[in-house]
Amino acid sequence: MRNVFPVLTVVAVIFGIWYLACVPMNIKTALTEAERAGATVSTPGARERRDMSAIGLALANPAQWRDTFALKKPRLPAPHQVAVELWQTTVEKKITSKRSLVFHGWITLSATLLGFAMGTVGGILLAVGIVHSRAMDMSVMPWAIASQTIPVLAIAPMIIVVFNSIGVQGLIPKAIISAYLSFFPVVVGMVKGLRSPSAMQLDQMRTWGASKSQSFWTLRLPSSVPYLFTSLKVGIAASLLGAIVGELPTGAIRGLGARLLTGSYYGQTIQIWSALFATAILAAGLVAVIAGIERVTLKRMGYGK
Amino acid sequence: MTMTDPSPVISAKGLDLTFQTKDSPVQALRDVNLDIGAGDFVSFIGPSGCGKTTFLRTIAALEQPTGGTITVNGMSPEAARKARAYGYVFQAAGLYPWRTIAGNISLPLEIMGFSKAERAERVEKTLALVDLEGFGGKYPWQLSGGMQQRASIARALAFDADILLMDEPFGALDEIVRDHLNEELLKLWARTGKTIGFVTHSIPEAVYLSTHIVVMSPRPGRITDVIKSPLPRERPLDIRDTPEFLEIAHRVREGLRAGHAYD
Amino acid sequence: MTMTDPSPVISAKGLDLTFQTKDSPVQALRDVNLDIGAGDFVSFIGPSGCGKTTFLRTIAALEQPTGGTITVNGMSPEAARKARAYGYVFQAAGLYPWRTIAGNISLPLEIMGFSKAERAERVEKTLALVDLEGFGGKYPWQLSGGMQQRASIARALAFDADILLMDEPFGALDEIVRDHLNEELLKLWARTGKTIGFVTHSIPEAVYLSTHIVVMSPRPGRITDVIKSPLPRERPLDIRDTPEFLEIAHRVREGLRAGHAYD
Amino acid sequence: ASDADNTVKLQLQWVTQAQFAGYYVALEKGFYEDEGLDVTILPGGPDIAPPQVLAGGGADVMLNWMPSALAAREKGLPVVNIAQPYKTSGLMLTCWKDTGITSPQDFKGKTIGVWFFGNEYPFLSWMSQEGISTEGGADGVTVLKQGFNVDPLIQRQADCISTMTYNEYGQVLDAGVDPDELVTFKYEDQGVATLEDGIYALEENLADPAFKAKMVKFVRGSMKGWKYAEANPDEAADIVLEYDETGAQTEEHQKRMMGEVAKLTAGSNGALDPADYERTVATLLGGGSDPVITKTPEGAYTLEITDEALK
Amino acid sequence: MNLVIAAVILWLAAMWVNIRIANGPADDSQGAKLAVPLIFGLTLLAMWEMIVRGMEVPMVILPAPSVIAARLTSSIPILWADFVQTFVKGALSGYVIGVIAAFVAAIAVDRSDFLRRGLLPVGNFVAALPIVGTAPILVMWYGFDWQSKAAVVVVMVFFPMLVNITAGLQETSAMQRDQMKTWAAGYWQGLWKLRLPAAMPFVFNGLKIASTLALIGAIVAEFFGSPIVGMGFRISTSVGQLALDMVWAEIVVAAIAGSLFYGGIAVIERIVTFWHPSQRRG
Ligand SMILES: Nc1ncnc2c1ncn2[C@@H]1O[C@H](COP(=O)(O)OP(=O)(O)OP(=O)(O)O)[C@@H](O)[C@H]1O
Ligand SMILES: Nc1ncnc2c1ncn2[C@@H]1O[C@H](COP(=O)(O)OP(=O)(O)OP(=O)(O)O)[C@@H](O)[C@H]1O
Ligand SMILES: Cc1ncc(C[n+]2csc(CCO)c2C)c(N)n1
Ligand SMILES: [Mg+2]
Ligand SMILES: [Mg+2]
Repeated sequence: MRNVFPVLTVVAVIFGIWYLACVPMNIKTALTEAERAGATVSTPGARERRDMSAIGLALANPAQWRDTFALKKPRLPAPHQVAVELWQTTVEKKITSKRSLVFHGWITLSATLLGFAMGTVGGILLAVGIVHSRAMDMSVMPWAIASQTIPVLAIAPMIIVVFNSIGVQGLIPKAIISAYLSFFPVVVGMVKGLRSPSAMQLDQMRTWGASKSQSFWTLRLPSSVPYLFTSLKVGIAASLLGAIVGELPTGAIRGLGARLLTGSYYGQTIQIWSALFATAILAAGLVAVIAGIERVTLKRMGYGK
Repeated sequence: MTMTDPSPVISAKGLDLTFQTKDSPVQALRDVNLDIGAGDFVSFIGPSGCGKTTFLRTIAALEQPTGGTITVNGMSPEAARKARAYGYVFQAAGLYPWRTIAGNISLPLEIMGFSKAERAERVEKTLALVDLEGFGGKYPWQLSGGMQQRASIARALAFDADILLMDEPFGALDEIVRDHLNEELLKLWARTGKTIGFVTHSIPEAVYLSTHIVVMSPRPGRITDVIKSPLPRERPLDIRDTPEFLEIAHRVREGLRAGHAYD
Repeated sequence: MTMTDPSPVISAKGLDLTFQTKDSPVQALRDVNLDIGAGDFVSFIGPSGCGKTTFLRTIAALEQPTGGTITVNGMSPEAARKARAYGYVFQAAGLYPWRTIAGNISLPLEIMGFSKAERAERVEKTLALVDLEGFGGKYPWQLSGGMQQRASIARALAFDADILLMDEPFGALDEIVRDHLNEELLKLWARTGKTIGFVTHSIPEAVYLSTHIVVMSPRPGRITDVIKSPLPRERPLDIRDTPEFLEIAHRVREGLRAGHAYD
Repeated sequence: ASDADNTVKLQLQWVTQAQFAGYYVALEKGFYEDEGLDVTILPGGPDIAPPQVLAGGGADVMLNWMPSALAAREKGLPVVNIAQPYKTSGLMLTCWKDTGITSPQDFKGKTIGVWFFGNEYPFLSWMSQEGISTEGGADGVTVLKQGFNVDPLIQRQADCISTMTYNEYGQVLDAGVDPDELVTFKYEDQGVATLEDGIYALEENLADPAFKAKMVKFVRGSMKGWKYAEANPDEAADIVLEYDETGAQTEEHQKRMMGEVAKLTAGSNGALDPADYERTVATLLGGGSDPVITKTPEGAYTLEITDEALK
Repeated sequence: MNLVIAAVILWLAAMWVNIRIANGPADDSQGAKLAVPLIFGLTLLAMWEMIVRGMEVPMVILPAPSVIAARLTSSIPILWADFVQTFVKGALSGYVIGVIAAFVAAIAVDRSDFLRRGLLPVGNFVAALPIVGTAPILVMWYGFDWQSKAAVVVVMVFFPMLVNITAGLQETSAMQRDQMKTWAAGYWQGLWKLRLPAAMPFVFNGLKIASTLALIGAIVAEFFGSPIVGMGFRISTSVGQLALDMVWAEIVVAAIAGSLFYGGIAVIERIVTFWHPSQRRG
């Protein structure tokens, strides 16, 4: 709560800079449009203006400043344009409408959640394997790192096609791409967490004659919970990105990814920006939910005291 | 040391232990011979790194000796552990923050497969033993350091092993609290008659608590002296100001000084 | 305490310090009056949380008193710090692992803008002072705990301040090493004639080292007793077995016990 | 496999828009149903290669540009053109007039946006025909891989960009540009036109008479849809809008697109004209240093389906 | 089918060998540490080859490793040009700019608690913007060449770095900072001599994360417009041409470059943070 005021201040400053930036960013388009509408501008001719300094043009044509905030397809939409679009596509549209961002957000969210669940379960299992088998630890880890250097966007279409060829379509392939991105942070965090009990704690288990599985359930697993949550927060954000990337090669039909893409296909910058913000808001929301669960769980488990 | 008891509870003969490290082998124990009788309170004292912890761990079957023999209750340490012959208390309390005090104490019991009813009964009993009645429902962080360490001792007592091994259990506590816990530990020992192996760095602590003080020399760890205490079993705190006490303390200090190369 | 010296090096009058915390204000020091003369070795002892550290920090201008006055060398603590009036040694050695021992000792000198040549010279000198010749090129983790603590003292000595403030500098070390460092510290004090403020939990340590022992009571921290030591300045280790020593130790223990509630 | 008998999955090569109106109209108007078919239309996108989907079994038929399909054939994926609803090419280069470009020779030293993803071949053969290098420099053109919109032209990052008559060109005009400010070069007019948006199926599937029969029905239904769309452009545009699940299309834009698309499909009854085919193959074989296809393809089209469908 | 069964048998055999090595006497040797992952990787490759051949997976869906290797060796000039364009010009320059910018921002944030509390939450929000959305915008702003790719990389790298550097600068204990005070050190002295060195483990953690992001960012940005050279350009174009062997050749280059980049930073980390307990042994 202490952060509200600083955050608002920073946001206000960003908005200020953003508005200021709109003028030079959009001035050339605005001038061209004004010219077409018959106005006279300081330097006539779009071609002549092409290599001129945008700031210089902006200073020379104060009359067109207002226009830079109201273009239909601006290079940089003004904050209020994005806000209005967000409002119209979330609140004012029925959520079942395909023009509603809530509708598209839900499509993406369902793939995200499924992928997140798959990635988390897979990551935890892999981590358990790595912690308990030295062979797995030595062989899997370097390749898990290498796997993260492969651009998903490049292999996403192949994943979709391969699944297509075995008859799996729709949610699952998207979720798999999303799982591919989220499993890694979970593996790394869980391996750390499962190894976090001190040598002393493990020895203590041995003095009680605990079996491997007893040590796992009563010591390793509870000790790993704080690490797990840290990973989950990274993982859920990665899942969301994965789901969006996964939407591109599925025919960009529905979802925030499709929105972004068709927006960019038709040069609808305002639509892109609002989909972008919707995504970030969704991500922030998901992270906040996990952080909330984290706080409650850790408190109940007695951490952080 | 030679005990009056004919069959010692713990008996080490010619014990050697060498750790294989990357650079070179580290000999932690060399030719250690020691018999501990039933009901003895044996303290181990010696400079840092001399092998006190290693010896205690060998008794508890947490390390494998590389030479010599060691028996606990006449069996191998491994077998003795399976027979739940000892409780082990580490320097830090090491309680699980996600379990209540009662939950912590019942943890080894769960692992050993005690029934629920029996667990509850034993937890109650040991809580009383360490003067923590009524704190079973609290979480570790709600207790002071001294109380936590008492809970940790209770955990090692809960399954009622005959032998209690304690590795610097009070090292992290301040002096006043430590004095108090020393008193409590003595009472507990008197009440239960357990055999106790106790590692410490503090000469007064060793002298105050023990029936026998084992002085060890730096690496490779050997036993340089075993001092049998002439103090009575019943010991008020201010026994520490008596000449007998100071005399033993002096002997221990001399024994320590003998083999000590300052850091 | 009243010193023979007419102008005390450190002088606190009616010192109050209250921390503002979220829940409620915590009064750490109340009405503390103390004069420390040049060349004194003053130990502070008292139960945990009584304000020893806070008082030392106030002298070093790391905390601001909320009432009363404190002067160091006749100036405000802030000004004294700027004038490099003191070296401060914390409980943990706190050496920077990425610097060699020599690099660590020269760090404050770099900060204070000493020339390279002078730094090298002083590092050599202080290394010798704490008996660490030849270890300048080693990294902290390559040294034992006791050697690290000595290096940390060297660091506080390097810029040759008149006052040395030490907050439980040997608290983490084992007793034998501690004894040894106590001896060394006394020698160093004798050689340099510095004024030393020293916080400890150990009664024998306080008695062995100090010219004056300040006993503090639990929160809100007040000074309950200032014991002037009758022991000579020259003190071999076994002075600790003399009746005078035990007598002072007893007085200190009584003073401490008075205000102490066990955990 | 009894219900597999009447299902057809069609892979488009771009997102839902009036470019594919015929298929959506056929679906909506029940023309496929009349043929006893259950058709699913899969929209495409910038990351989808329809031949790959076909190879993976994700679709039964696809739409594709002839060069891309022939290249796939050479890569060992035997796709066969079974119908060609688009008679005329809609591909052109759109340039700013004020750059002084009046003929292809003026491209030298200019920056040109080109679609890749298998659609670059016509451009490359054109340039090699003109003898202009595509490596940049004063005597060559600097080629950009154009993204999915007309920004590079509007922002003047490129002097010319690829446009379709029915789509991107309209977007340029929508951005407020007057047609007089532009110069366009239709590939059709330059003799490098390629056959766009043909219907393709896998050769091995066509060996199966049942599949072939299904294709006949599919082509018949599709052509009915196309002809209906040509006759009722506004209704067709509405139907397309109906099927666009992204909600990103505007009615105005789709209506104009439908109008333009109708001009391109007007000359076709669905049957591929072998003369058009030969011309395209010739263009592609002469593609300069790095031709799209290296040998004359065999069996890359069949008239059997359309012959049967149009009976 | 036989090949598929052979693949399974090979898998079991390789895992048996690995378990033997990993639990054998030489498990800590450099050789074992290299051999085990290598055997694992080679087995995966061999299985891939066998399964693709055994199940006759079409080339246009998944080429066999041998085909990819052949393409890789025969296309080195193209791959090299693409690598220079995407990695050296795009990813590396963006990485350097992003890291420097993050340092500057971290110090600003460090100097002002107000800024920290305001900027970090906003930063987390901005960091969640998906690259597939930001890339087209940045291509529109910065043009088709490597500059826009570098810009995408800057955006991707900046916030993870900022978060790590800020966390690292908080890493010193109150005692260490107090110590600086007792020596009357100023802000910059404290920063240079204490807090930056202490932050290095965190900084390198960030640098490692950012290294994998950088190359991916540069490649993905090329999907949204590029000159006709570059790894992303080649991948997207080759998919359209069904030249899947080329696609995989680029992916292999990306994975090798990414891993080497990561490994290189890990090596520098070992040198710079030699003092950190996690680096000391081994
Ligand atoms: N697992 C191990 N591997 C290698 N060397 C070890 C291991 N455990 C202990 N050592 C070494 O064996 C020697 C004895 O160690 P031990 O812990 O028993 O000493 P200690 O007397 O308990 O010391 P302290 O008083 O510091 O606790 C030391 O030199 C130590 O470094
Ligand atoms: N920054 C702070 N904010 C709030 N309370 C503090 C702060 N620093 C110390 N205190 C409180 O002031 C009191 C005195 O603390 P101080 O650290 O001086 O005790 P101490 O005598 O040094 O104890 P110890 O022997 O445990 O080191 C304690 O109750 C402590 O909780
Ligand atoms: C990645 C990619 N780039 C370009 C095309 C070419 N293309 C074929 S039809 C069409 C729609 C025109 O409005 C476009 C752009 C493609 N298919 N995929
Ligand atoms: Mg030990
Ligand atoms: Mg203190």
